[in-house]
Amino acid sequence: MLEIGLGHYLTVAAILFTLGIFGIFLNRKNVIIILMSIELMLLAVNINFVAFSTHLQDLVGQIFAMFVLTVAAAEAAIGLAILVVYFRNRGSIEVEDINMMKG
Amino acid sequence: MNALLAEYLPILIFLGIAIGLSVVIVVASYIVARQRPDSEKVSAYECGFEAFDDARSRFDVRFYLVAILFIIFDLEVAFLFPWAVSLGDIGLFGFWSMVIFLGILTVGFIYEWKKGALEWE
Amino acid sequence: MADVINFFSDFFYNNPYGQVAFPFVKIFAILIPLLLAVAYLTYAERKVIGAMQLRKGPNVVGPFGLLQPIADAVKLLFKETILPAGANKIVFIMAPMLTFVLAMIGWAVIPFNATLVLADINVGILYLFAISSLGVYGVIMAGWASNSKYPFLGALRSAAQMVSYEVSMGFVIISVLLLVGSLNLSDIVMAQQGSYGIFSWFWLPMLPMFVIFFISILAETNRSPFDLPEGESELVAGFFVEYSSMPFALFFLGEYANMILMSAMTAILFLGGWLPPFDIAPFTWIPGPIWLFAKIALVLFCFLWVRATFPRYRYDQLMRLGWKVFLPFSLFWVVLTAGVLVAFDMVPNS
Amino acid sequence: MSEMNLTAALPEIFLAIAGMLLLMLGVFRGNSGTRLVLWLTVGSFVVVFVMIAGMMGRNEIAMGGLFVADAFGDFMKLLALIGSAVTLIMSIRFIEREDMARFEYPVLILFATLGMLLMISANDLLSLYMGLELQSLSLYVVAAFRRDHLRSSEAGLKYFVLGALSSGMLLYGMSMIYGFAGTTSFEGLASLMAQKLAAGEEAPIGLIVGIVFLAAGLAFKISAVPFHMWTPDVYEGAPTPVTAFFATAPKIAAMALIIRVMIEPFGDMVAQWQQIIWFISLASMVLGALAAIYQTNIKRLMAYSSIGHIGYALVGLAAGTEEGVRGILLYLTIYLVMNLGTFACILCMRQKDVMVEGIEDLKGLSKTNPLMAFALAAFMFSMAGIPPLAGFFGKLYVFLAAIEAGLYFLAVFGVLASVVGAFYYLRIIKLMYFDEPTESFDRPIGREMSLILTGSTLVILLLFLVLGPLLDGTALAAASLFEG
Amino acid sequence: MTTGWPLLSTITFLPLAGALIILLIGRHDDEAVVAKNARYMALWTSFVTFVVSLFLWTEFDRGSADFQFVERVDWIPAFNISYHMGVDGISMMFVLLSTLLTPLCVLASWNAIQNRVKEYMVAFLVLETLMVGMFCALDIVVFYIFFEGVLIPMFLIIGIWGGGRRVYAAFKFFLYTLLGSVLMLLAILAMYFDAGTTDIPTLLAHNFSTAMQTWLWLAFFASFAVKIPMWPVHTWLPDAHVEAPTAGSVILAGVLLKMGGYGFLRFSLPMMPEASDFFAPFVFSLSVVAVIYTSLVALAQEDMKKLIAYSSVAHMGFVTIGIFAANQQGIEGAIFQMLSHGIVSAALFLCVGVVYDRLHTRLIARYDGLVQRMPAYALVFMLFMLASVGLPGTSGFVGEFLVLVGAFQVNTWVALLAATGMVLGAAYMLYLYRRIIFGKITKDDLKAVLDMDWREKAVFAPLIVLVLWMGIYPASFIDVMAPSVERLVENYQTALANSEGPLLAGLWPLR
Repeated sequence: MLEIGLGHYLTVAAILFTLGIFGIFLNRKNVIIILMSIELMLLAVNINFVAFSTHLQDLVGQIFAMFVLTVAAAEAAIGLAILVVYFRNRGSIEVEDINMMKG
Repeated sequence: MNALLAEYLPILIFLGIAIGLSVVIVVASYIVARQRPDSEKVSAYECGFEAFDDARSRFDVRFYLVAILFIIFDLEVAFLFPWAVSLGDIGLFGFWSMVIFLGILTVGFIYEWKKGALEWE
Repeated sequence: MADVINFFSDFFYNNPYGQVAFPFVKIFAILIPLLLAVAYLTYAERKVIGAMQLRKGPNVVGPFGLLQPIADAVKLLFKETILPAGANKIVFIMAPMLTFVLAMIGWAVIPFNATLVLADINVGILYLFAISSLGVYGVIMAGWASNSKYPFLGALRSAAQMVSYEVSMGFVIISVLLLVGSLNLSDIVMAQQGSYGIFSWFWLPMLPMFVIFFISILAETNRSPFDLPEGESELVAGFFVEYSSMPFALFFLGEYANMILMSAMTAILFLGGWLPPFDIAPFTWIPGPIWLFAKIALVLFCFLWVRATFPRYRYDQLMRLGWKVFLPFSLFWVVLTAGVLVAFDMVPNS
Repeated sequence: MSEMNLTAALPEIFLAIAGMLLLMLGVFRGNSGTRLVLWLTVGSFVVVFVMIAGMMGRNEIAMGGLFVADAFGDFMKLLALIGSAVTLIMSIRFIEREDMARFEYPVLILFATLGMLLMISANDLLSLYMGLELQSLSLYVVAAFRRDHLRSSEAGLKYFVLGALSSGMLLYGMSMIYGFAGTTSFEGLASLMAQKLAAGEEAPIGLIVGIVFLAAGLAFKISAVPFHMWTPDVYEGAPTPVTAFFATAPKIAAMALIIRVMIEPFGDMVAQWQQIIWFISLASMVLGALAAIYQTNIKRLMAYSSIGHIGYALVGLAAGTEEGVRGILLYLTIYLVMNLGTFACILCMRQKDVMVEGIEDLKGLSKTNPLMAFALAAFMFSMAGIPPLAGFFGKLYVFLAAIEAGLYFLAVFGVLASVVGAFYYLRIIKLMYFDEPTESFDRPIGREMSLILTGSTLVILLLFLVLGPLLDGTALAAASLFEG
Repeated sequence: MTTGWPLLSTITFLPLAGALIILLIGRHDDEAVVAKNARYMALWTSFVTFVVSLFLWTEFDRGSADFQFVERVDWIPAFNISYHMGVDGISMMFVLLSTLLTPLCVLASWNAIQNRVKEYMVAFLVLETLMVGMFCALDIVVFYIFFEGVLIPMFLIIGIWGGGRRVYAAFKFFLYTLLGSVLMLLAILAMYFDAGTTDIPTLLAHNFSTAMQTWLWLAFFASFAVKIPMWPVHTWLPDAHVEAPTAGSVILAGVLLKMGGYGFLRFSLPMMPEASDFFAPFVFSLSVVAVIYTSLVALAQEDMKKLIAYSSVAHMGFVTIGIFAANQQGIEGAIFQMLSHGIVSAALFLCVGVVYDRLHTRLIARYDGLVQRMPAYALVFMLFMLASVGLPGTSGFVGEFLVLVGAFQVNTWVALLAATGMVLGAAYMLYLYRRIIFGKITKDDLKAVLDMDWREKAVFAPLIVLVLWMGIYPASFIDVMAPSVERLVENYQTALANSEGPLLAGLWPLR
C-alpha cells in the first residue's frame, strides 16, 4: 500500500502554491479569482507547515498554521472590502478593467 | 495503516454510503418519474411573472459584512478550542493571555457595533 | 441470546470478512433508524402542532395516519425532477445531496453509550461543529444554482443567519469544553456524571448557555421562529423554491435529520447524553441509548412546541439577537467560566 | 528564553493600548473627533519615541524569544516613528479638505506603525510574519482610504493583491525554512547555520529555496526590482499623504526586516544570499534611474525614485558587513528626511483648491514661491547625491561598504545609475528654476507644512555638521546586530 | 601654524557668510532695492575676501614645500575623516586666482544681470566658497565635497541666467562632470580602504600597489579629464561657455577648469606615480589631439565665446602635457599656464561680455571695425589676445614655453606637435581679432556703441597688471611653487625608481 509521506505533502503543497501563483498572473477574468488564488497559496503553505510539524514532531508549525489562518481571514476580509469599494467606483471587477494607472 | 486513519475510516465509509444513498434517491426518482420538461416549467419562479433579469444581481453589502465578521469570530472560536481544552496546563498565564486577546477582540467588537455594522434595516 | 451475541462478536472481531463488514453493519444500524426517525419526525410535527392547535393532524393513511410519511415519500418519488433552464445543473443537484449527506455523517461520532459509537475520535465535538458549519454550503449552492431571485435572496438570508448563530454556538461549546477539558464526546458525557444525577448535568450550571444553545440551534436549522429564509409571505419557500421531487425531499430529509442531530448535540452537551437522570435502580435498568433517545425526543418536542407557540421574528430582530445579545453574552460567559475555574483551581486535567 | 520580560516591549505595548483607546475614543466621538484623535496619535508616537530613545543601547530578548530589542531595532524604530508622525501631521489639511477626515485614518496609521515596530523587533519568523501582516493589512486599507475615488480604490486593490502575493511567497519561504531547519527562531537558525558552517556542510537545498522565497517576499515589501510593479501605481493612486507615508515609514521597517533576517539568522550564509541581494540592488538602481525619466506625474516619479533609493540602500546589505549595515542606516535616515520634505512640497501643490500632481505644474516655482522651490531643489540635489547635501553622505557610506566588501562592479554600476538618476532630479530643478511660471500654487501652505519643510531642508543642508554623532549612533546600532 | 587665526577657513567661508546676509537682507518689496543691496553686498564680500586672501601671498613661506596655514578639526572620527585645510605652493595661487576673479565677476555682472540678482549673487558667493575650499582641502573627502558641490551653483548659474540653449548646456555640464566624478568617488573610497585614511598628506606618502594604482588613476582621470577638459570629453565646455552668462564663463574658464589640472597634480601624479608614468603617453596623445584638433575647430567658429572656449581646450592640452611630462619645467609650466589661462581667458570672456552687453550678440560676423568706436577696448582686447597666443612679455608665453621645454625632455614629438598647436592658436586668435576690431564699420548699430566705462576698465585693470607682471617677472610666481613642485618631482622619480615599473611600462606599445 502506498505510504503517504512528507514528500507527498510537500509536492501537493508546491502544486497548490504554483496553481495559486498562476491563478494570480494568468487569470484574465475576475478579481475574485485572484483572491481565491491567494487563499490557495496560503493553504498550500499551511499544508507545508502542518506536514513539517508532524514530520519534525514539533508543534511550532501547527501554531504557525493557526496564525496563518487568522491572517488569511483578515486578509480575505480586507481584500473583499477593498474589492467592494472598487466595484462601487468602477462598476466592474474584471481584471482588464483595472487600468486607470499604467506605466 | 496507522491508528489515526483507522479511527476515521468508519467516517469515510459512512460518507461513502451517505453519498451513495443520496445519489440513489435522486436517480431513482429521475428514472421512476416521468420527465416532461417544457419552457414554462423550467423557467425561474417569480410569482407568475416572467423573470426580467439575471437573478445574480447586486445584493446588500451587509451580507458581506456578516460573512467577514463571521470569519473573524469563527477563527477566534478556533483559537478558543485548544485553549479551553488545555487551560489546565497553561494555567493563569494562559488564562490572562486569552483574556487580553478577547479584550482586543472586544475592542473591535465595540467598534463595529458603534459603527453600525450590526444594524439591519 | 448470549450465543447470538457471542457469534456476532466472534464474527465481527475475529473473522477478517467480519472486520470489514462490521463498520457497514454499524452504519446501517445508525442510518436506517435515523431515516425512520426523520420520517416520523415529520409525522410527529404535524401531530403535535395539530394537537396544540386542537386539530387532529394526519389520520387517514394507516392507523392514526402512521403511514402518512411513507405516502409522502412515495408521492415525491414519482414527481418530475424539474431542472430550471437558467440553473447551473450540477450544482443544483449537488446542493440537496450535500445537505443530506452532511446531516447523515454527523451521526458517525455520536456516542450512544460508553462503548457504542461508530468513530470515537478525540475531536468529536470539533467534527460535529464543522459538519454543522458546512451545512451553509448546501443552502448557498442551492440559492446560487437556481438562478432565480427568491432562492437567491433566501439563500443569502439563510446563510447569514446560520453563520451568525454559529458564532455564539461556538462560544457555548467552548464554555462546556472548559468544564470538560476534552474534545471527545464520550468524555463530555462522562464529565456530567455526578452524584446529583440530573442536577450535575451541564444544563444547570450553564443554564444561560443552555438557553442560548437551544435558541441558536433553532436558528441554525432555520426553524421557527427563525424560519425567515423560507418565510412564505416574503420569499415563497426560500432557497428551495425551484426544487421538486426527490431533490426537494433530500433537502427536507436533511433539514429534519439536522434537527435531530442538533438535538443529539444538545443532549450530549447539556443533558448528560446517555446517562440516566439518577444513578439509582429503576433508572439504571434502562440502557443508555434509550435515555439518549428520550432526551433527543424531548428537545425535538421543544422544537415543535416553539414552532406552535411563537410568531416569526423579523430579520433585523433575528440578526440583532444573534450579534448583539448572544455573542457578547456568550463571550462574557466564556471568560467568566474560565475565570471562575482558574480562580478556584477547578480546571479539569490540571 | 521563556521569560516574558514585558518591559522590553513596553513601547509597543503602550502603542497598542493607545491604539485601542484611540479607536474607542474615535468611535464614540464620531468623525468630529478626527483632529483630536490625530493629534493624540502623534502624541503617542512622541511618547513611544521618547521611551525608545530613553532605552537606546539595550539588548534584550522578550516574549519567550519572539521579540528582540537591540540598538539596531531601536534606531530603525525611531526612524519609522518620525516618518509616521510627520506624515500624519502633513496629512491634517489634506484629509480635511479632501473629505477623508475619518478618525480611522490616524488609527490605521498607528496600527501600521505598531506593526512596523513589531517587525523591526522580530526575532522569530512567526513574530516577523505577524508584525508584517499587521502593518500590511493597515496599509492596504489606507491606500484605498478615499472610498469614493476610483484611483485610490484601484491603488488599494493592486497593493492588496500584490501584497498578499508577496505574503504568500514569504510564508512559503518560511515554511521551507521551518521544515528544513526545524526551527523558526532566529537564534536557532543562526546556531544551526553556524554548525553547518563549522562542519563544512552545505545548507540543504530546501533551506536555500526557503531563503530565496523569503527574500523575494521581503523584496516586494521594499519594492525592489523585480518585485516593484505595484509601487508606481500605488504611489500614484493612493491619497498623497498616504503615499508620503508609504514612501517613508514602511520602507524603513521593511528594510530593517530584510537586514535583520539576512544578517541575524542567515549571516553565515552570506554566500548564498549575497548574489540575490546583489542582483536586486543593481536592478533597482538601474530601473529606478531609467524608468523615472519618462514620468510626468510627480508621485509616480517619486515611486521610481524610491525604488532607486532602495537599490542604493541594498548595496550596503549586499556587502553583508557591519559597515554595510551602518551605511544603510545612515542612508535610510537621510532618505527619510528627503522624502518627508519632498512630499511636504508635493502636498503643497495645489492650484485653485485642487491638488495637482504633474511635474509640469512645478514650472517657475522659484518665482512664485522661492522658499519652497529652494527646499525642493535642495531635496532633489540631495537625492541625486550631490555634496555637501545629506544625500551624498548616504551614498558615500553604502558605497564605502561595497568597496570594502570588494563589490566593485556593483559600486561602479551604482554610481553610474546615480548619474542617470541625477538627470530626472535635475529636470525638476530645471522646471522650477529655468522655466517661466504658469500658475502659482495656493498660499498659505499652513504652519505645520512650513515647519516640516524648514526642518527637513535644514537637516538636508546641514547634516554634514552633525555627521560624526549620527555615524556613531549608526555604528552602535549596526554593531548590535552583529554581536549576537 | 596649526594655531592662530584660521586664515583658510576665513577665506573659504567668508563668501558664504556674505551669501547668508544677502539672503537675510533681501526681504524688500522693491525688486530694484533688493538687487542693488545684493550687488553691493556681493562686491564687498568678495573684495574683502580677496584682501584677506592677500595675506596668504604675504605670509606664505616661500622656502617650504610643506602645507602651510594648516587647520585640522575632527569631523567624522568613525572614519578618520577630518576637516583638514592647508595650502602649499601649488594650491596657494589657485586660491588667490579664485578670490581675485570673483569680485571681477560680480563687477562684470553689475548691469548684465537684471533679473533675480539676489539669487545670482548668492550663487556666485557660494561658488567662491566651494572653489576656495576645494583648493585648500587636505582631506580627500572634504576635497570631493567641495569639488562636487561646485556643480550646484554652476548648474543654476548656467541654467537660470544663461542664453538660449541654457537648459541643454546646464544639463550637459552637470551630467558630464558628475559622471566623471562619481568614479573618482569610488576611487577615493578604495584609497581609504587601502591606506586607512582620507588625509591627503598621509595619502601622498602612501604606496599603492601597481595594479591598484592603475585603476585608481583611471577613475581619477575620468573625473579630471572631464573637468579640465580633455579631448574627447570636452564637448560640454563649448556649450556651457556659450550659454553661460559672461561671469559664469569667466569663472568656468578661470577657475573650474583648473580643478582638473589641480587634481592631476595633487592626486594622480604623486599618489599614483607608476600609473601616471604608464599612462603618460596616453595623456600626451589625447593632449596633442586636443591642441591641434580644437585649434582647428576654433578656427571655424562663428561665435566668439565658442571660439574662446575651444581655445581653452587647446590651452588645457598644454597643461596636461606639462603635468605628465613630470619634470620641474613641465609642471611649473603647467601651473603657470593654468594661472595665466585663468586670467587671460577670464579676461577674454569679459571682453566678449563687454560687446555682448552692448549688442546682445556674440556672432563674429555681427562685428567689425570696433577700433574706431572703442579704442580702449581694442587695446585691452589686443593685450589679452596676444597673451593668449603666447607673446613673450605676457603671461601666456612663460607657461607655454616652460611646458614645451618640459615636454621636449620627455618626448620630442609631443613638443613638436604642441608647438604646431601654438601656431594654430595664434592663427585663430588673430583672425578673430582682425574680424571684429579692424575694418570698416558697416553695421548701423555699431556706429553708436560707446567705449568702456570706468567700471569695465576697473575690471580689466588688475588683470592687465597681472598679465604683464607674470609675463615680465615670472620668478615671483615660480618661486612660490618651486619647492612644492620640486618635492613632487623628486617623490615621483623616487617612486618610479623603486617600482617594478618596467614590467608595466613594457606593455605600452609606444615605448
